[in-house]
Amino acid sequence: MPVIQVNYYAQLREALKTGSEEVSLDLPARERDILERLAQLHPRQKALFLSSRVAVDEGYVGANAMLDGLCRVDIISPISGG
Amino acid sequence: MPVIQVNYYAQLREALKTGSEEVSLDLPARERDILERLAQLHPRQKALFLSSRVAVDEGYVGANAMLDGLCRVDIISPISGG
Amino acid sequence: MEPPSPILTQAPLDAAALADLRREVADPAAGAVLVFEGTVRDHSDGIEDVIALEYEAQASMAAKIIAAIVAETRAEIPVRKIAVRHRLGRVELGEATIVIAVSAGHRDEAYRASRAIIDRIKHEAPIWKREILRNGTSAWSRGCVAHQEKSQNEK
Amino acid sequence: MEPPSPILTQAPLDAAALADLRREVADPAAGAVLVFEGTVRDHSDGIEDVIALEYEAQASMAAKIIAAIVAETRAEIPVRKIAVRHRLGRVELGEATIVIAVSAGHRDEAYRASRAIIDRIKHEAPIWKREILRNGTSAWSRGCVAHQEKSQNEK
Repeated sequence: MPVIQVNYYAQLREALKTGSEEVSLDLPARERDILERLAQLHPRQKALFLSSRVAVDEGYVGANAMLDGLCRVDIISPISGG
Repeated sequence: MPVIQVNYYAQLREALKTGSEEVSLDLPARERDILERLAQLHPRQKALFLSSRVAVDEGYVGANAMLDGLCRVDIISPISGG
Repeated sequence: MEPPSPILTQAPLDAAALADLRREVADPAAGAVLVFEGTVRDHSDGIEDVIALEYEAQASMAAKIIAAIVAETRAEIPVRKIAVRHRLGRVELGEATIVIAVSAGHRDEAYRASRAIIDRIKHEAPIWKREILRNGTSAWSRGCVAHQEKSQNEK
Repeated sequence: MEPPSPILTQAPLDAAALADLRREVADPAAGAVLVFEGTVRDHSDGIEDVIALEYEAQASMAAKIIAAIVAETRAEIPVRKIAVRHRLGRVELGEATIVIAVSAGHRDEAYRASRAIIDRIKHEAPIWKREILRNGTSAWSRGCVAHQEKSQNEK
Protein backbone atom coordinates (compact mmCIF):
# COMPACT_ATOMS: atom_id res chain seq x y z
CA MET A 1 0.00 0.00 0.00
CA PRO A 2 1.54 3.39 -1.01
CA VAL A 3 2.48 5.78 1.76
CA ILE A 4 1.70 9.45 1.19
CA GLN A 5 2.38 12.64 3.11
CA VAL A 6 -0.77 14.23 4.55
CA ASN A 7 -0.62 17.89 5.64
CA TYR A 8 -2.92 19.46 8.22
CA TYR A 9 -3.73 23.08 9.00
CA ALA A 10 -5.56 25.11 11.61
CA GLN A 11 -8.01 23.15 13.74
CA LEU A 12 -6.99 19.77 12.30
CA ARG A 13 -3.31 20.53 12.86
CA GLU A 14 -4.09 21.47 16.44
CA ALA A 15 -6.40 18.56 17.13
CA LEU A 16 -3.92 16.03 15.70
CA LYS A 17 -0.94 17.82 17.28
CA THR A 18 0.97 17.62 14.01
CA GLY A 19 1.10 19.49 10.72
CA SER A 20 1.97 16.43 8.73
CA GLU A 21 2.02 12.63 8.86
CA GLU A 22 2.71 9.65 6.62
CA VAL A 23 -0.36 7.55 5.87
CA SER A 24 -0.64 4.31 3.93
CA LEU A 25 -3.48 4.44 1.46
CA ASP A 26 -5.01 2.24 -1.24
CA LEU A 27 -4.66 3.95 -4.62
CA PRO A 28 -6.32 4.88 -6.90
CA ALA A 29 -8.77 6.60 -4.58
CA ARG A 30 -11.39 9.30 -4.62
CA GLU A 31 -11.45 12.29 -2.25
CA ARG A 32 -14.04 10.58 -0.06
CA ASP A 33 -11.90 7.43 0.26
CA ILE A 34 -8.95 9.47 1.51
CA LEU A 35 -11.05 11.37 4.05
CA GLU A 36 -12.66 8.17 5.32
CA ARG A 37 -9.26 6.53 5.70
CA LEU A 38 -8.04 9.51 7.77
CA ALA A 39 -11.23 9.50 9.84
CA GLN A 40 -10.62 5.83 10.54
CA LEU A 41 -7.10 6.63 11.77
CA HIS A 42 -8.33 9.59 13.86
CA PRO A 43 -11.89 8.71 14.86
CA ARG A 44 -12.30 11.71 17.20
CA GLN A 45 -11.89 14.03 14.20
CA LYS A 46 -14.25 12.08 11.97
CA ALA A 47 -16.81 14.90 11.58
CA LEU A 48 -14.07 17.38 10.71
CA PHE A 49 -12.46 15.06 8.16
CA LEU A 50 -15.78 14.33 6.51
CA SER A 51 -16.44 18.05 6.02
CA SER A 52 -12.93 18.65 4.68
CA ARG A 53 -11.67 18.85 1.10
CA VAL A 54 -8.54 17.28 -0.32
CA ALA A 55 -6.06 19.39 -2.26
CA VAL A 56 -3.15 18.30 -4.44
CA ASP A 57 -0.69 20.68 -6.10
CA GLU A 58 -2.47 23.72 -4.64
CA GLY A 59 -5.86 22.81 -6.09
CA TYR A 60 -8.93 21.03 -4.77
CA VAL A 61 -9.15 17.56 -6.31
CA GLY A 62 -12.94 17.55 -6.38
CA ALA A 63 -15.34 14.80 -5.45
CA ASN A 64 -15.17 12.85 -8.68
CA ALA A 65 -11.50 12.62 -9.60
CA MET A 66 -9.88 9.19 -9.34
CA LEU A 67 -6.48 9.93 -7.82
CA ASP A 68 -3.35 7.88 -8.36
CA GLY A 69 0.38 8.41 -8.00
CA LEU A 70 -0.10 10.74 -5.05
CA CYS A 71 2.89 11.75 -2.90
CA ARG A 72 1.35 14.51 -0.86
CA VAL A 73 -2.13 15.82 -0.08
CA ASP A 74 -3.38 18.81 1.91
CA ILE A 75 -6.48 18.40 4.03
CA ILE A 76 -8.55 21.58 3.92
CA SER A 77 -11.02 21.59 6.81
CA PRO A 78 -13.95 24.08 6.64
CA ILE A 79 -12.49 27.49 5.79
CA SER A 80 -13.13 30.86 7.42
CA GLY A 81 -10.96 33.38 5.57
CA GLY A 82 -11.89 36.85 4.40
CA MET B 1 -51.06 87.63 -11.56
CA PRO B 2 -48.51 86.84 -8.79
CA VAL B 3 -44.84 87.42 -9.54
CA ILE B 4 -42.42 84.80 -8.26
CA GLN B 5 -38.64 84.47 -8.23
CA VAL B 6 -37.36 81.70 -10.51
CA ASN B 7 -33.82 80.41 -9.98
CA TYR B 8 -31.70 78.73 -12.64
CA TYR B 9 -28.59 76.59 -12.44
CA ALA B 10 -25.96 75.08 -14.69
CA GLN B 11 -26.98 74.82 -18.35
CA LEU B 12 -30.23 76.78 -17.88
CA ARG B 13 -28.41 79.54 -15.99
CA GLU B 14 -25.88 79.75 -18.81
CA ALA B 15 -28.41 79.56 -21.63
CA LEU B 16 -30.60 82.25 -20.06
CA LYS B 17 -27.58 84.33 -19.00
CA THR B 18 -29.04 84.77 -15.54
CA GLY B 19 -29.31 82.80 -12.32
CA SER B 20 -32.64 84.30 -11.39
CA GLU B 21 -35.59 86.22 -12.79
CA GLU B 22 -39.04 87.44 -11.76
CA VAL B 23 -41.89 85.76 -13.60
CA SER B 24 -45.63 86.41 -13.40
CA LEU B 25 -47.55 83.20 -13.05
CA ASP B 26 -51.16 82.10 -12.66
CA LEU B 27 -51.56 80.35 -9.29
CA PRO B 28 -52.48 77.79 -8.16
CA ALA B 29 -50.43 75.81 -10.66
CA ARG B 30 -48.92 72.39 -11.11
CA GLU B 31 -45.26 71.72 -11.91
CA ARG B 32 -46.07 71.28 -15.59
CA ASP B 33 -47.91 74.62 -15.76
CA ILE B 34 -44.87 76.43 -14.37
CA LEU B 35 -42.46 74.72 -16.79
CA GLU B 36 -44.72 75.45 -19.75
CA ARG B 37 -44.98 79.09 -18.75
CA LEU B 38 -41.17 79.33 -18.60
CA ALA B 39 -40.83 77.53 -21.92
CA GLN B 40 -43.22 80.05 -23.42
CA LEU B 41 -41.06 82.90 -22.12
CA HIS B 42 -37.85 81.23 -23.35
CA PRO B 43 -38.89 79.16 -26.36
CA ARG B 44 -35.30 78.22 -27.32
CA GLN B 45 -34.98 76.35 -24.01
CA LYS B 46 -38.35 74.62 -24.32
CA ALA B 47 -36.93 71.07 -24.43
CA LEU B 48 -34.73 71.74 -21.40
CA PHE B 49 -37.61 73.24 -19.40
CA LEU B 50 -39.91 70.36 -20.22
CA SER B 51 -37.36 67.84 -18.92
CA SER B 52 -36.76 69.87 -15.75
CA ARG B 53 -38.23 69.51 -12.28
CA VAL B 54 -39.50 72.28 -10.04
CA ALA B 55 -38.27 72.54 -6.45
CA VAL B 56 -39.62 74.62 -3.57
CA ASP B 57 -38.01 74.85 -0.13
CA GLU B 58 -35.23 72.46 -1.15
CA GLY B 59 -37.59 69.69 -2.24
CA TYR B 60 -39.05 68.58 -5.56
CA VAL B 61 -42.71 69.54 -5.73
CA GLY B 62 -43.67 66.50 -7.76
CA ALA B 63 -45.98 66.26 -10.74
CA ASN B 64 -49.26 66.20 -8.88
CA ALA B 65 -49.03 68.91 -6.24
CA MET B 66 -51.24 71.98 -6.74
CA LEU B 67 -48.99 74.86 -5.78
CA ASP B 68 -50.14 78.16 -4.36
CA GLY B 69 -48.60 81.01 -2.40
CA LEU B 70 -45.25 80.52 -4.08
CA CYS B 71 -42.53 83.17 -3.72
CA ARG B 72 -39.57 81.34 -5.14
CA VAL B 73 -38.97 78.21 -7.20
CA ASP B 74 -35.80 76.44 -8.34
CA ILE B 75 -35.72 74.91 -11.80
CA ILE B 76 -33.75 71.66 -11.77
CA SER B 77 -32.76 70.73 -15.30
CA PRO B 78 -31.59 67.11 -15.91
CA ILE B 79 -28.98 66.31 -13.29
CA SER B 80 -25.55 64.74 -13.67
CA GLY B 81 -23.99 64.58 -10.20
CA GLY B 82 -22.09 61.73 -8.60
CA MET C 1 -28.03 70.21 14.73
CA GLU C 2 -25.39 70.99 12.15
CA PRO C 3 -23.63 68.07 10.45
CA PRO C 4 -20.02 67.60 11.57
CA SER C 5 -18.73 68.57 8.13
CA PRO C 6 -20.37 69.72 4.92
CA ILE C 7 -21.46 67.05 2.47
CA LEU C 8 -20.63 69.28 -0.49
CA THR C 9 -17.09 70.53 -0.58
CA GLN C 10 -14.75 72.53 -2.77
CA ALA C 11 -11.76 70.75 -1.19
CA PRO C 12 -10.06 67.85 -3.03
CA LEU C 13 -11.20 64.36 -2.01
CA ASP C 14 -7.59 63.20 -1.91
CA ALA C 15 -5.83 60.44 0.04
CA ALA C 16 -6.02 62.46 3.26
CA ALA C 17 -9.75 63.08 2.81
CA LEU C 18 -10.32 59.38 2.08
CA ALA C 19 -8.46 58.46 5.26
CA ASP C 20 -10.63 60.92 7.22
CA LEU C 21 -13.83 59.40 5.82
CA ARG C 22 -12.54 55.93 6.60
CA ARG C 23 -11.98 56.99 10.21
CA GLU C 24 -15.44 58.57 10.37
CA VAL C 25 -17.09 55.19 9.74
CA ALA C 26 -14.78 53.15 12.00
CA ASP C 27 -16.89 51.10 14.40
CA PRO C 28 -16.01 48.18 16.68
CA ALA C 29 -19.14 46.33 15.55
CA ALA C 30 -18.27 46.66 11.85
CA GLY C 31 -17.10 43.58 10.00
CA ALA C 32 -17.08 45.33 6.63
CA VAL C 33 -16.12 48.78 5.39
CA LEU C 34 -16.79 49.82 1.82
CA VAL C 35 -15.46 53.04 0.30
CA PHE C 36 -16.88 54.00 -3.07
CA GLU C 37 -15.28 56.75 -5.14
CA GLY C 38 -16.62 58.21 -8.31
CA THR C 39 -13.58 59.42 -10.24
CA VAL C 40 -12.96 61.63 -13.25
CA ARG C 41 -12.13 59.48 -16.25
CA ASP C 42 -10.58 60.51 -19.53
CA HIS C 43 -13.69 59.91 -21.60
CA SER C 44 -17.43 59.65 -21.29
CA ASP C 45 -20.02 58.24 -23.65
CA GLY C 46 -18.75 59.35 -27.03
CA ILE C 47 -16.47 62.09 -25.68
CA GLU C 48 -12.69 61.72 -25.65
CA ASP C 49 -9.93 63.70 -23.98
CA VAL C 50 -11.76 64.78 -20.85
CA ILE C 51 -9.21 66.49 -18.58
CA ALA C 52 -11.48 67.67 -15.77
CA LEU C 53 -15.06 68.02 -14.61
CA GLU C 54 -16.61 71.07 -13.07
CA TYR C 55 -19.50 70.63 -10.65
CA GLU C 56 -22.28 73.03 -9.77
CA ALA C 57 -25.19 72.39 -7.42
CA GLN C 58 -28.25 73.85 -5.84
CA ALA C 59 -26.07 73.27 -2.83
CA SER C 60 -28.47 73.59 0.09
CA MET C 61 -31.04 71.38 -1.63
CA ALA C 62 -28.41 68.85 -2.71
CA ALA C 63 -27.01 68.62 0.84
CA LYS C 64 -30.53 68.15 2.23
CA ILE C 65 -31.39 65.46 -0.31
CA ILE C 66 -28.14 63.57 0.23
CA ALA C 67 -28.66 63.72 4.00
CA ALA C 68 -32.20 62.36 3.51
CA ILE C 69 -30.90 59.57 1.27
CA VAL C 70 -28.37 58.62 3.95
CA ALA C 71 -31.03 58.68 6.69
CA GLU C 72 -33.46 56.61 4.62
CA THR C 73 -30.76 54.10 3.75
CA ARG C 74 -29.89 53.75 7.44
CA ALA C 75 -33.56 53.14 8.20
CA GLU C 76 -33.81 50.44 5.53
CA ILE C 77 -30.47 48.63 5.83
CA PRO C 78 -28.77 47.81 9.15
CA VAL C 79 -25.44 49.54 8.71
CA ARG C 80 -23.17 51.04 11.37
CA LYS C 81 -21.99 54.36 9.93
CA ILE C 82 -22.18 56.28 6.66
CA ALA C 83 -20.15 59.28 5.48
CA VAL C 84 -20.60 61.04 2.14
CA ARG C 85 -18.75 63.87 0.42
CA HIS C 86 -19.48 65.32 -3.03
CA ARG C 87 -17.14 67.71 -4.78
CA LEU C 88 -18.10 71.08 -6.14
CA GLY C 89 -15.91 73.13 -8.50
CA ARG C 90 -13.23 71.76 -10.76
CA VAL C 91 -12.11 68.14 -10.31
CA GLU C 92 -9.07 66.93 -12.26
CA LEU C 93 -8.63 63.64 -14.14
CA GLY C 94 -8.25 60.76 -11.69
CA GLU C 95 -9.55 62.72 -8.71
CA ALA C 96 -12.64 61.68 -6.77
CA THR C 97 -15.91 63.51 -7.41
CA ILE C 98 -17.83 61.69 -4.68
CA VAL C 99 -16.86 59.41 -1.82
CA ILE C 100 -19.31 57.18 0.04
CA ALA C 101 -17.95 55.31 3.06
CA VAL C 102 -20.15 52.71 4.78
CA SER C 103 -19.42 50.40 7.69
CA ALA C 104 -21.71 47.50 8.59
CA GLY C 105 -21.73 44.33 10.60
CA HIS C 106 -21.75 42.23 7.45
CA ARG C 107 -20.60 42.87 3.93
CA ASP C 108 -23.99 42.38 2.29
CA GLU C 109 -25.41 45.40 4.11
CA ALA C 110 -22.34 47.47 3.26
CA TYR C 111 -22.62 46.70 -0.46
CA ARG C 112 -26.37 47.23 -0.59
CA ALA C 113 -26.25 50.53 1.29
CA SER C 114 -23.31 51.89 -0.70
CA ARG C 115 -24.95 51.03 -4.00
CA ALA C 116 -28.33 52.42 -2.97
CA ILE C 117 -26.76 55.73 -1.91
CA ILE C 118 -24.75 56.33 -5.08
CA ASP C 119 -27.66 55.32 -7.30
CA ARG C 120 -30.07 57.63 -5.48
CA ILE C 121 -27.66 60.58 -5.40
CA LYS C 122 -27.21 60.30 -9.15
CA HIS C 123 -30.94 60.30 -9.71
CA GLU C 124 -32.07 62.81 -7.12
CA ALA C 125 -29.43 65.36 -6.08
CA PRO C 126 -29.56 68.70 -7.95
CA ILE C 127 -25.95 68.63 -9.09
CA TRP C 128 -24.60 69.23 -12.57
CA LYS C 129 -21.26 68.62 -14.19
CA ARG C 130 -19.52 70.18 -17.12
CA GLU C 131 -16.91 68.20 -19.05
CA ILE C 132 -13.73 70.11 -19.81
CA LEU C 133 -11.81 68.76 -22.80
CA ARG C 134 -8.15 68.92 -23.71
CA ASN C 135 -8.91 71.20 -26.68
CA GLY C 136 -10.18 73.90 -24.32
CA THR C 137 -13.88 73.42 -24.98
CA SER C 138 -16.41 72.30 -22.40
CA ALA C 139 -20.03 71.23 -22.28
CA TRP C 140 -22.60 70.33 -19.66
CA SER C 141 -23.12 66.59 -19.40
CA ARG C 142 -26.33 65.22 -20.71
CA GLY C 143 -28.15 64.49 -17.46
CA CYS C 144 -31.15 62.50 -16.26
CA VAL C 145 -34.49 64.00 -15.38
CA ALA C 146 -34.39 64.31 -11.60
CA HIS C 147 -36.25 61.49 -9.95
CA GLN C 148 -38.49 62.16 -7.02
CA GLU C 149 -38.60 59.59 -4.27
CA LYS C 150 -41.88 58.85 -2.58
CA SER C 151 -40.51 59.99 0.74
CA GLN C 152 -39.82 63.43 -0.73
CA ASN C 153 -43.27 63.51 -2.25
CA GLU C 154 -44.90 63.29 1.16
CA LYS C 155 -43.47 66.55 2.42
CA MET D 1 6.08 35.88 -13.51
CA GLU D 2 6.01 36.83 -9.85
CA PRO D 3 3.18 39.08 -8.65
CA PRO D 4 4.33 42.64 -7.79
CA SER D 5 3.54 42.06 -4.11
CA PRO D 6 2.33 39.10 -2.10
CA ILE D 7 -1.41 38.67 -1.76
CA LEU D 8 -1.04 37.20 1.72
CA THR D 9 0.77 39.40 4.17
CA GLN D 10 1.75 39.51 7.82
CA ALA D 11 1.92 43.33 7.63
CA PRO D 12 -0.98 45.45 8.94
CA LEU D 13 -3.48 46.60 6.32
CA ASP D 14 -3.49 50.09 7.80
CA ALA D 15 -4.19 53.52 6.33
CA ALA D 16 -0.85 53.53 4.49
CA ALA D 17 -1.51 50.07 3.01
CA LEU D 18 -5.01 51.17 1.95
CA ALA D 19 -3.55 54.22 0.23
CA ASP D 20 -1.03 51.98 -1.57
CA LEU D 21 -3.79 49.67 -2.81
CA ARG D 22 -5.82 52.67 -3.91
CA ARG D 23 -2.85 53.88 -5.97
CA GLU D 24 -2.34 50.40 -7.42
CA VAL D 25 -5.80 50.51 -9.04
CA ALA D 26 -5.63 54.15 -10.20
CA ASP D 27 -6.45 54.31 -13.92
CA PRO D 28 -7.33 57.25 -16.19
CA ALA D 29 -10.20 55.25 -17.69
CA ALA D 30 -11.74 54.47 -14.30
CA GLY D 31 -14.95 56.26 -13.35
CA ALA D 32 -15.38 54.24 -10.15
CA VAL D 33 -13.06 52.88 -7.49
CA LEU D 34 -14.36 50.57 -4.78
CA VAL D 35 -12.30 49.54 -1.77
CA PHE D 36 -13.74 46.74 0.35
CA GLU D 37 -12.28 45.95 3.76
CA GLY D 38 -13.19 43.06 5.95
CA THR D 39 -12.54 44.22 9.49
CA VAL D 40 -12.28 42.57 12.90
CA ARG D 41 -15.44 43.24 14.88
CA ASP D 42 -16.04 42.81 18.59
CA HIS D 43 -18.42 39.91 18.21
CA SER D 44 -19.37 37.15 15.84
CA ASP D 45 -22.43 34.96 15.71
CA GLY D 46 -23.12 34.23 19.37
CA ILE D 47 -19.62 35.17 20.56
CA GLU D 48 -18.96 38.39 22.47
CA ASP D 49 -15.79 40.21 23.41
CA VAL D 50 -13.65 39.32 20.42
CA ILE D 51 -10.42 41.33 20.70
CA ALA D 52 -8.47 39.92 17.74
CA LEU D 53 -8.45 37.30 15.01
CA GLU D 54 -5.53 35.11 14.10
CA TYR D 55 -5.27 33.87 10.52
CA GLU D 56 -3.54 30.80 9.18
CA ALA D 57 -3.50 29.61 5.56
CA GLN D 58 -2.21 27.00 3.20
CA ALA D 59 -0.48 30.08 1.92
CA SER D 60 0.80 29.02 -1.50
CA MET D 61 -2.55 27.46 -2.38
CA ALA D 62 -4.51 30.43 -1.01
CA ALA D 63 -2.39 32.88 -3.03
CA LYS D 64 -2.87 30.78 -6.16
CA ILE D 65 -6.64 30.52 -5.67
CA ILE D 66 -7.04 34.23 -4.96
CA ALA D 67 -4.98 35.07 -8.05
CA ALA D 68 -7.20 32.73 -10.10
CA ILE D 69 -10.35 34.34 -8.67
CA VAL D 70 -9.01 37.78 -9.65
CA ALA D 71 -8.12 36.57 -13.15
CA GLU D 72 -11.51 34.92 -13.66
CA THR D 73 -13.33 38.00 -12.39
CA ARG D 74 -11.36 40.16 -14.84
CA ALA D 75 -12.34 37.79 -17.64
CA GLU D 76 -16.02 37.98 -16.71
CA ILE D 77 -16.48 41.63 -15.75
CA PRO D 78 -14.89 44.57 -17.63
CA VAL D 79 -12.93 46.23 -14.83
CA ARG D 80 -9.72 48.23 -15.08
CA LYS D 81 -7.57 47.06 -12.17
CA ILE D 82 -7.87 44.81 -9.13
CA ALA D 83 -5.63 44.57 -6.06
CA VAL D 84 -6.17 42.16 -3.17
CA ARG D 85 -4.39 41.67 0.17
CA HIS D 86 -5.32 39.17 2.87
CA ARG D 87 -3.79 39.24 6.33
CA LEU D 88 -2.08 36.35 8.03
CA GLY D 89 -1.22 36.28 11.73
CA ARG D 90 -2.89 38.30 14.43
CA VAL D 91 -5.26 41.11 13.43
CA GLU D 92 -6.55 43.44 16.15
CA LEU D 93 -10.09 44.73 16.65
CA GLY D 94 -10.96 47.32 14.00
CA GLU D 95 -8.08 46.37 11.72
CA ALA D 96 -8.60 45.08 8.19
CA THR D 97 -8.29 41.35 7.53
CA ILE D 98 -8.72 41.66 3.76
CA VAL D 99 -8.73 44.55 1.32
CA ILE D 100 -10.09 44.33 -2.22
CA ALA D 101 -9.59 47.40 -4.43
CA VAL D 102 -11.26 47.52 -7.84
CA SER D 103 -11.33 50.25 -10.45
CA ALA D 104 -13.71 50.17 -13.41
CA GLY D 105 -15.15 52.40 -16.09
CA HIS D 106 -18.56 52.30 -14.43
CA ARG D 107 -19.70 51.64 -10.90
CA ASP D 108 -21.82 48.61 -11.70
CA GLU D 109 -18.77 46.64 -12.79
CA ALA D 110 -16.81 47.78 -9.73
CA TYR D 111 -19.54 46.63 -7.34
CA ARG D 112 -20.11 43.33 -9.10
CA ALA D 113 -16.42 42.47 -9.32
CA SER D 114 -15.71 43.46 -5.71
CA ARG D 115 -18.61 41.41 -4.41
CA ALA D 116 -17.76 38.38 -6.55
CA ILE D 117 -14.16 38.41 -5.34
CA ILE D 118 -14.91 38.60 -1.62
CA ASP D 119 -17.66 35.98 -1.90
CA ARG D 120 -15.40 33.58 -3.78
CA ILE D 121 -12.41 34.09 -1.48
CA LYS D 122 -14.58 33.27 1.52
CA HIS D 123 -15.82 30.09 -0.12
CA GLU D 124 -12.66 28.88 -1.83
CA ALA D 125 -9.40 30.12 -0.25
CA PRO D 126 -7.80 27.72 2.27
CA ILE D 127 -7.60 30.26 5.09
CA TRP D 128 -8.72 29.80 8.68
CA LYS D 129 -9.26 32.21 11.52
CA ARG D 130 -9.20 31.80 15.25
CA GLU D 131 -11.20 34.18 17.43
CA ILE D 132 -9.32 35.51 20.43
CA LEU D 133 -11.56 36.64 23.27
CA ARG D 134 -11.03 39.18 26.03
CA ASN D 135 -11.05 36.42 28.67
CA GLY D 136 -7.90 34.91 27.14
CA THR D 137 -9.56 31.96 25.44
CA SER D 138 -9.66 31.40 21.71
CA ALA D 139 -11.32 29.08 19.25
CA TRP D 140 -11.24 28.39 15.54
CA SER D 141 -14.20 29.89 13.73
CA ARG D 142 -16.81 27.53 12.46
CA GLY D 143 -16.04 27.57 8.76
CA CYS D 144 -17.72 26.55 5.52
CA VAL D 145 -16.84 23.47 3.54
CA ALA D 146 -14.49 24.72 0.84
CA HIS D 147 -16.29 25.20 -2.43
CA GLN D 148 -14.70 24.11 -5.65
CA GLU D 149 -15.28 26.21 -8.72
CA LYS D 150 -15.76 24.54 -12.04
CA SER D 151 -12.68 26.24 -13.43
CA GLN D 152 -10.57 24.60 -10.74
CA ASN D 153 -12.20 21.26 -11.42
CA GLU D 154 -10.91 21.28 -14.97
CA LYS D 155 -7.27 21.27 -13.98
